Amino acid sequence: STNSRQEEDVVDTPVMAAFREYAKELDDKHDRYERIVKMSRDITIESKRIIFLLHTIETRRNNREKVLEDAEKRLRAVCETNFLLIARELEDLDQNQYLRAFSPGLQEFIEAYSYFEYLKDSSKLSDWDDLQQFLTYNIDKPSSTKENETKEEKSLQEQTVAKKQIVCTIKPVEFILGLADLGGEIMRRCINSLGSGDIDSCFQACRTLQTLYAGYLRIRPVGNREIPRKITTLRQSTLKAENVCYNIKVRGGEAASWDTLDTAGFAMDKIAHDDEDEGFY
Amino acid sequence: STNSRQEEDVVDTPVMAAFREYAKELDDKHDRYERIVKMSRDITIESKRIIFLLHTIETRRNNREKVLEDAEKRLRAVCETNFLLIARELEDLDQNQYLRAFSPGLQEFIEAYSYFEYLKDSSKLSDWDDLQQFLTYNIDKPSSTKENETKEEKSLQEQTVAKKQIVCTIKPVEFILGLADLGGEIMRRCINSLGSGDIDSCFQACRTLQTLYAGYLRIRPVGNREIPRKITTLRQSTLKAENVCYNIKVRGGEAASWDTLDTAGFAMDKIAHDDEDEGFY
Amino acid sequence: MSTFIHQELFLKFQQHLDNELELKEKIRAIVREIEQNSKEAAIHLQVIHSNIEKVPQACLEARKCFDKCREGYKQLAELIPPKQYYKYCDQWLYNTHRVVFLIGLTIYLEAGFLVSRETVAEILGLKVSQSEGFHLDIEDYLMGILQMASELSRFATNAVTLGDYSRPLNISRFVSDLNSGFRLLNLKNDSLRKRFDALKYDVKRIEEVVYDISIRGLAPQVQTQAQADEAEQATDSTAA
Amino acid sequence: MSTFIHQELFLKFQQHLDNELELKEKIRAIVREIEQNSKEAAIHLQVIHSNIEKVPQACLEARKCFDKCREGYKQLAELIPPKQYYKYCDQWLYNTHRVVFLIGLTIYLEAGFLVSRETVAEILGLKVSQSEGFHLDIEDYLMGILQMASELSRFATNAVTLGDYSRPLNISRFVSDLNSGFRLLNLKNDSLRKRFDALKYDVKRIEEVVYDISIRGLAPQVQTQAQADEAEQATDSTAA
Amino acid sequence: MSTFIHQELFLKFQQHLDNELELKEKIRAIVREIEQNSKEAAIHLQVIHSNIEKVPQACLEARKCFDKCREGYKQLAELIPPKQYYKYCDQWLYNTHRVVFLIGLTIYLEAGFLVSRETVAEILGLKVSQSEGFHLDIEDYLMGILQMASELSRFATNAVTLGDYSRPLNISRFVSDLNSGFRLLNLKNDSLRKRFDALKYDVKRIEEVVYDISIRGLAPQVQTQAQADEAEQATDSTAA
Amino acid sequence: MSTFIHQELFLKFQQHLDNELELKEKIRAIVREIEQNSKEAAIHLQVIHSNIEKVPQACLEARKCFDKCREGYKQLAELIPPKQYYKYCDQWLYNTHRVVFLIGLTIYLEAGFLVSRETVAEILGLKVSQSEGFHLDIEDYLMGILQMASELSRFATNAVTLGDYSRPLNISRFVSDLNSGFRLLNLKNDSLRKRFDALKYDVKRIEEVVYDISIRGLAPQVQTQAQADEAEQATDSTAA
Amino acid sequence: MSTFIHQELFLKFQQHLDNELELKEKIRAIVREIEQNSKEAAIHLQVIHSNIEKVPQACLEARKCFDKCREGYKQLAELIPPKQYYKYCDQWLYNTHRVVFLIGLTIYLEAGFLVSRETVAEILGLKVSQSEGFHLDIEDYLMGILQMASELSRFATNAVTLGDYSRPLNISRFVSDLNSGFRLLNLKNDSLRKRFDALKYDVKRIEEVVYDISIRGLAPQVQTQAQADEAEQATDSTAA
Amino acid sequence: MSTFIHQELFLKFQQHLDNELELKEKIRAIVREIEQNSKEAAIHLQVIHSNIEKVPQACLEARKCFDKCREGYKQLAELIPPKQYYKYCDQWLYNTHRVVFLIGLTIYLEAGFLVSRETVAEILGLKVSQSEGFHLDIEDYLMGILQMASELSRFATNAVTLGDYSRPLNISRFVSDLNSGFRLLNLKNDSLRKRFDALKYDVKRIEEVVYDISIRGLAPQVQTQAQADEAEQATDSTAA
Ligand SMILES: [Mn+2]
Ligand SMILES: [Mn+2]
Repeated sequence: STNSRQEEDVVDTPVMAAFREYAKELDDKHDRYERIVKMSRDITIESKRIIFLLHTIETRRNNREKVLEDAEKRLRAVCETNFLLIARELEDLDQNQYLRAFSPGLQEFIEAYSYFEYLKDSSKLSDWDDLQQFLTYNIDKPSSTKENETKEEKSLQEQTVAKKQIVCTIKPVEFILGLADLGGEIMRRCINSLGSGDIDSCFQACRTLQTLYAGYLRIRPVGNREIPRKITTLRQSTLKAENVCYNIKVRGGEAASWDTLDTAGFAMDKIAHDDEDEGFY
Repeated sequence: STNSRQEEDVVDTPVMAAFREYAKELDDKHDRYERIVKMSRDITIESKRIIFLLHTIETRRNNREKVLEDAEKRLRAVCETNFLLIARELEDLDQNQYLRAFSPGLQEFIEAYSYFEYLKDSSKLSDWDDLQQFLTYNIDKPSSTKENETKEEKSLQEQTVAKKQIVCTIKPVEFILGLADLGGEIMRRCINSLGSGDIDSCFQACRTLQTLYAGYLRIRPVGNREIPRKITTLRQSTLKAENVCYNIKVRGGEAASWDTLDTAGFAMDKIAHDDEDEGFY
Repeated sequence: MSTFIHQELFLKFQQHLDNELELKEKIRAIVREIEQNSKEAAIHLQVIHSNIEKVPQACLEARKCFDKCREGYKQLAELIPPKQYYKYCDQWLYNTHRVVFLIGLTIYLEAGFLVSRETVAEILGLKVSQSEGFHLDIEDYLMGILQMASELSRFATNAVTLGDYSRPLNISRFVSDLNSGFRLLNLKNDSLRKRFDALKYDVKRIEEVVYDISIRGLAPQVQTQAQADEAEQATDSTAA
Repeated sequence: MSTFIHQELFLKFQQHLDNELELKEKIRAIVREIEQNSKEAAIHLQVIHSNIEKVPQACLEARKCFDKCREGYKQLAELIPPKQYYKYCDQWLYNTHRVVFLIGLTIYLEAGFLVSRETVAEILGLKVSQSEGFHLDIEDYLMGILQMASELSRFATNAVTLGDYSRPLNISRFVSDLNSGFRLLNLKNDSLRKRFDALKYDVKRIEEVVYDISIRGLAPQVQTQAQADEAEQATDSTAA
Repeated sequence: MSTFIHQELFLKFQQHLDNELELKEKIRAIVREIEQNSKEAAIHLQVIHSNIEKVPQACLEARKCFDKCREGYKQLAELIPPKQYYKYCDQWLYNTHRVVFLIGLTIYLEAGFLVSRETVAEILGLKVSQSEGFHLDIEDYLMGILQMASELSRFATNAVTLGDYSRPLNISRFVSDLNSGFRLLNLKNDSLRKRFDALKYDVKRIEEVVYDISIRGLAPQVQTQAQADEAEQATDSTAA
Repeated sequence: MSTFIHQELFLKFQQHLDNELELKEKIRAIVREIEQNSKEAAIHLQVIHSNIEKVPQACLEARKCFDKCREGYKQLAELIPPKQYYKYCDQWLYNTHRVVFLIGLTIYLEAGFLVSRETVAEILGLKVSQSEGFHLDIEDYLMGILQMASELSRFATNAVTLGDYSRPLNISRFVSDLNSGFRLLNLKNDSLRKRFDALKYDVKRIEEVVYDISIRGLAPQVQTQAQADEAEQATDSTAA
Repeated sequence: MSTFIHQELFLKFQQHLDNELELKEKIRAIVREIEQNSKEAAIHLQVIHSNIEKVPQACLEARKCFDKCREGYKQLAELIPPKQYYKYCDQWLYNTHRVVFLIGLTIYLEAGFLVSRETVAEILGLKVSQSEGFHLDIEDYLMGILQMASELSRFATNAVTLGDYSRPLNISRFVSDLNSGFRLLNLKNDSLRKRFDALKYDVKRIEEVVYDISIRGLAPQVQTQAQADEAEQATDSTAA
Repeated sequence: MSTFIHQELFLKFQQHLDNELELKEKIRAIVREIEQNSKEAAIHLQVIHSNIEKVPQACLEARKCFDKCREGYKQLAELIPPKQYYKYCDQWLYNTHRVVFLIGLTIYLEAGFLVSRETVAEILGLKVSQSEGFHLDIEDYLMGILQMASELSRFATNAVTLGDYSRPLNISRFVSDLNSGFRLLNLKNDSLRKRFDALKYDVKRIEEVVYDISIRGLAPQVQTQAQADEAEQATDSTAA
């Protein structure tokens, strides 16, 4: 979508000539922005699908290892293909310039990755610096996508042609925003675990949410309007998980009392064997 | 749209029986409301048309008497047919109950009537008490629209059967709101008169608007949110009319100066004869 | 200055507004008084959530408050010019809804049935039909009844806490009846409709309480619907 | 007016505006009629929460109402010019969702399975594909089905109260299936998405009921998933 | 997933959602192309404000752009399923208004009269009646015409600057006709109404220009309305 | 600039604006400090939801934070000119509400009763009456107390999860008392009113917890209201 | 109510609320009075737009109204506790801005210069510094002055209509001075800033009036800026 | 507490935020300084609306202010870490637009042509390309140029008042050229687009001024476009 077509018929003033240049520059920026938005959209979709896949883990289905393996492969693929494309677009540019274009995809990826770590029983959640290495690439030669660079730039690059590092930067704020969404997934995990009778997972999810929430309480988000909104959502997720555990407790307590009355031993038995069989629903 | 159809098949509790009655009462109210809304809509449309008709008055077309006569007839017809219908619906009821249903029509009528008076060069604008007499009707017998009245009501009415007065009340607030819209029409009149070269009408309109605006400035509209909004609009109409007069003055002044230079006597001549011929545009 | 528009018109209108304002302030004073009394009734009736034994006494106290409310409404009736009810009613309707709710609750606690519009009107000294004078509109009666349903859902929960398992069953039938009644109405998209939408949640909550009682075999007795209907009159005396 | 522009253009346009207004009012009248009939069906079907014996009769009555709705849709189909469905559909879709819900409920009560879009369309005299004429969009079908899930969660609770312990198990599998289906979708952030988010709570409530039944050994029989699937057809006759 | 619900339903629905997204993106791409072409026409036609001699050439160039727009509309017509015009039309109508304006301006410059809806439709390859296919609604035609009036008011001013005193008189009659036509309509409070309200100011500005010309005796000749009407066809050749 | 207006006026005004900006920035810095300390107290107190044994230690830590808050308020008191409290108070009141809530929670955890305004004021080094200096308005005290009620409703839930069935009963009586108190008030339609409306949900939620405990026979002992009142003083030591 | 919370707290708070309500109503009554008087002044001063001869008389009448306003402010000063000015000032500031505007206009009409804050304060019986008592903040003074600029732009237009071509020149210099003054300031994004943004339009409008007069040779005399400055003192007496 | 989530993460993040805040405050101080200088330039250049003779002197003064602005930008460039320009630029861009406008105006007044982006960048010590360092973006350059157009429209009006009839003609060609340039751009729906939409009104106003001059025969000479182009360079010296 350039304006090349008019060039022939209109007699140019110097102003017109300058503006034709400006038009090109603006179109370039805009096109790059749109390309990055599309790349980001692909990452969002794939990350959401990975999260969906991770939700299929169920103790009674014994599919944990298999699913985690699949998920890890797909997460690596996102880094090595999708983010690489963005890194190439951003080569030599200020990453902040197109931040809004790829921020949604990046946040969703952070959410997916940290949820993966959560389910993997990692001893420690990775932070932005840890994740950054996945999005740092060594490339052999200057990327071929940049064609309209000036001669000086070219010669500069020729000196470093052998090896070059390009990145797709993970800013701390992006990480914190993406991580906040992890709360929603853990809450969902808590509810789903209740459904499949995996009580331990429920309590684990609830504890993790409480810790996560306490962490976010520490933040004094000066000038950022999204963080407070996310904290509100996180609080609600925490309350929902607490409610699930509460329900297990009151109902579990009830079952115990029925148990002592020896009328529902059978039912308790079922709970104990939930891990092995298909459960009662 | 009553619920009579179900009555057969569902066994009624006393609560259900009572609610069937309530349903009827609510439907009656709602239906009456809808009928009045439709009546009001007719009045609005006819009033707008009368205003449109009144705007066709142009000095150079010499149609003033004819148009005023037509407009008066149609205004009377609105009173004697449309408002009578509403008055019948409201017979014996608190007029405030359905005020919102007929308020738009009433206000538009007030606007049309006062604009008619303005163009008729009335010495004095009628107020709500003056207009009220047009919407007061003597009817011979109880209106036939009310069928579900109780016996006591009937016997009461029989005593007064010979003559009865019914009304469609004009509340002062409604009048003031309708009158405020007159400002817009006079402003339009001012602009149109400029177009047709009727300078006197422009100045008359501007003076009237200034007086009207000064009048509204007197009002301390406690708890009414519409009046301040209308005053803002009225102020804008006044400023527009003032601008028209201003333009006449600066251009007129200019013409005069060209005139003394004897280069545009012809043009001035045209202005003087505007009343007779078709003008220059 | 134009001679067509006379400034007296606006002076006359301002006079009219001032008169209205004065009347409104008088109304406000009376309404505040009624409000105070209805609030007191509400406080007395709060006892249903903590101490069932004190309910009969609370009903008596509440009725005294309703008497005082009636006096207030009488003053309003005298103050409002004929056929101007709907011009000013916004000032007191919010409170009327609450009083209707409280009267409905009292009657339910005392006698176990739904108070009729006629009875509410009588207790408050209001007419039923607009043509007879200062009256109680059907919409306002219904708004109050819906508020009551919400309170009853809370009552059902707390009755269980206080060990009364028959009350929720009774409330469930009562509110379910009410719900069926409301479904007969064609409601416009107004505040009554919104309030009615909320009723669904009350019904659901009460049904869950009854469910909890049933599944644990805590219900006073297993009975058919027919037996339930018979038993209904008896229940209240047991519960109160 | 001079020769530049023919006044005719504007007369024609006014005609067009008037026609459109008239059309909208006609649509509104028909939609109100359909609404009334769907409401009646809803009232009949309320019986599921209080008296299971009357369910078959209620289904019959509801079907009569659907017949009347079909007449309404037929009138709409005749009224709306073929290519203008999407210009006016906002006026009736809200109600269509409710009718789909009620038909879905009726079929589930009668036969125990999820009504297909084809069947709903047939009952309402609509086409499935828009190329054939006045049709039922898949989004609107799903909106209705989601509404039904919400009613079924309430039904599960009340079935227990009424002593029917097999119904909740059946409902649970039904709603859980629906949930699994929706989880496969990439929904935009629209009304369907919002409605689906609400489904999760319905699922949870039903699961709690099943848990309560299981823990007390009230479930009709311990069965494997395979058995459950077999048992499914039988369930409804037992339950009704 | 069990036998209750066939997963197929959801796969089919996902397919439906994906298709719709794809369709929207295709539409967007075409609309962007049309937009680009209409913009180009607009740039060519700007010459009316600075150099009247180049107007005929500009009209020729603009017409080339309209041809390209027609190709775009043709693609849209092929893309949009026949009955779904109103489901997607918001995506292109904004631009259609501009194209109508530019065509109207071109025709006025070339021939001095108001382009008819039929002619616009023909130039863009659209149908006039929606029953025949992808069409141009009368509202959208009028929106474009109103935009043109605004440009003409600017043209009247600049024509004077460029020494053409007959053009404003011609424009004045043209726009005044348009105004009279619109005054006949009962418009709803929509975007067309807003645009029409703006027309009044265009009318006023043009009248002022005519006044200025008249007062100085710069008008080409004093003529009666009858003469004016006759003179009309001639004007354009003089002006160009 | 001419003789009409003296530039001096604007220089003086700029001076005024600069002073005010500086004051506001100083206030902001102090408020940020108080905020940080109150946040830390909040984090310490989060432990009530996961580990009841650590509560006494958390209260000690929280009190240290309150000491630091007091220092901040002291600085504010020195900074704000005496008559300008209400000009700037919006900058810190939001945070004051939180500190009041946290102090209220700490006192409740330590001693089981509602902290008084006097005590809060003392802990924060504020005056009770504004005539004495930098003070704590009663509205702001109550806003904090209402926030506490919300946290207590969460606490009641989690206490059950942690196996403490007596705590919810105690909280229930506490919050129910608060509710009764607020019901006495005629609140305007302001933020306090909104917060009070939220209290109703907290009360309901806590009552449901108590209900759940009761219906399952988990409550420590069945006791009459009279017994409950007696038992009250004892409860807290058990729970903490 | 139990031992947790002392009812006394709420009684005390209700007392506080009642006192505040009473105070606010008293303020409202006084403000209404001031408002009435300022309105009357405004109506008198409207004459500038239609009859320049009556201006001196209108100024006299306006001054009588300001005297009555002063009485109102005196009552306010007695009513408001010293430290609570900023708690209640929103109730009267809106009106204060109008009074300042009217005083500014009167002084400009009488004497041709910008009224100082000190003079306004004196006319209204207010202090200049808040430490001395009930005062007039500089922001509020400037808000009034900016309102005046808006009225002056209207006055410039109407003066031309009334045949006074020198007045607009004077107003132009006056408002342009004001504009230069405000340009020196770093305003925050508040109401004063918004009002100042509006001033730009007033300036532009007045400049256009002066332009219209100049291009038509209607300006009293062509003068250089230097001459203009000299002439300035003389102008006002001629104009008034 | 979960061991998966370590609180250090949040402490580290808070540390990061605090560092950023500190940097932002440093930036704010510098930006305020630049703002002050650009404001001063604006005040100097205001003279174009009242005294054309003083324009050359004003340009000299303005250039001194730009020098000071350059120092500010140099400090910014040193402060901002490499490749973090876009993280903080919101803090100064608003002001950059104004400086660009003022530089553009100065160059126009001095030399009569449109300042290039390169020249603006040079005057402010900025780079043109992002890869070279702290730079001036094309969007920001254009925003400033559009602001200038607005000021020029006011200048055209006031030039007439001051008796300079050739300046508006020059401005008209200048702004019309600019307008044609902007029409070549594909603007997104952002602030630049909004500002460009406003340009239309500036163009229209300037055209009307030229019209007023033309119709009154006040234009310095009737000239063809070709002559006009030649005459352009000469004009400025005449006007200044
Ligand atoms: Mn998520
Ligand atoms: Mn009107």
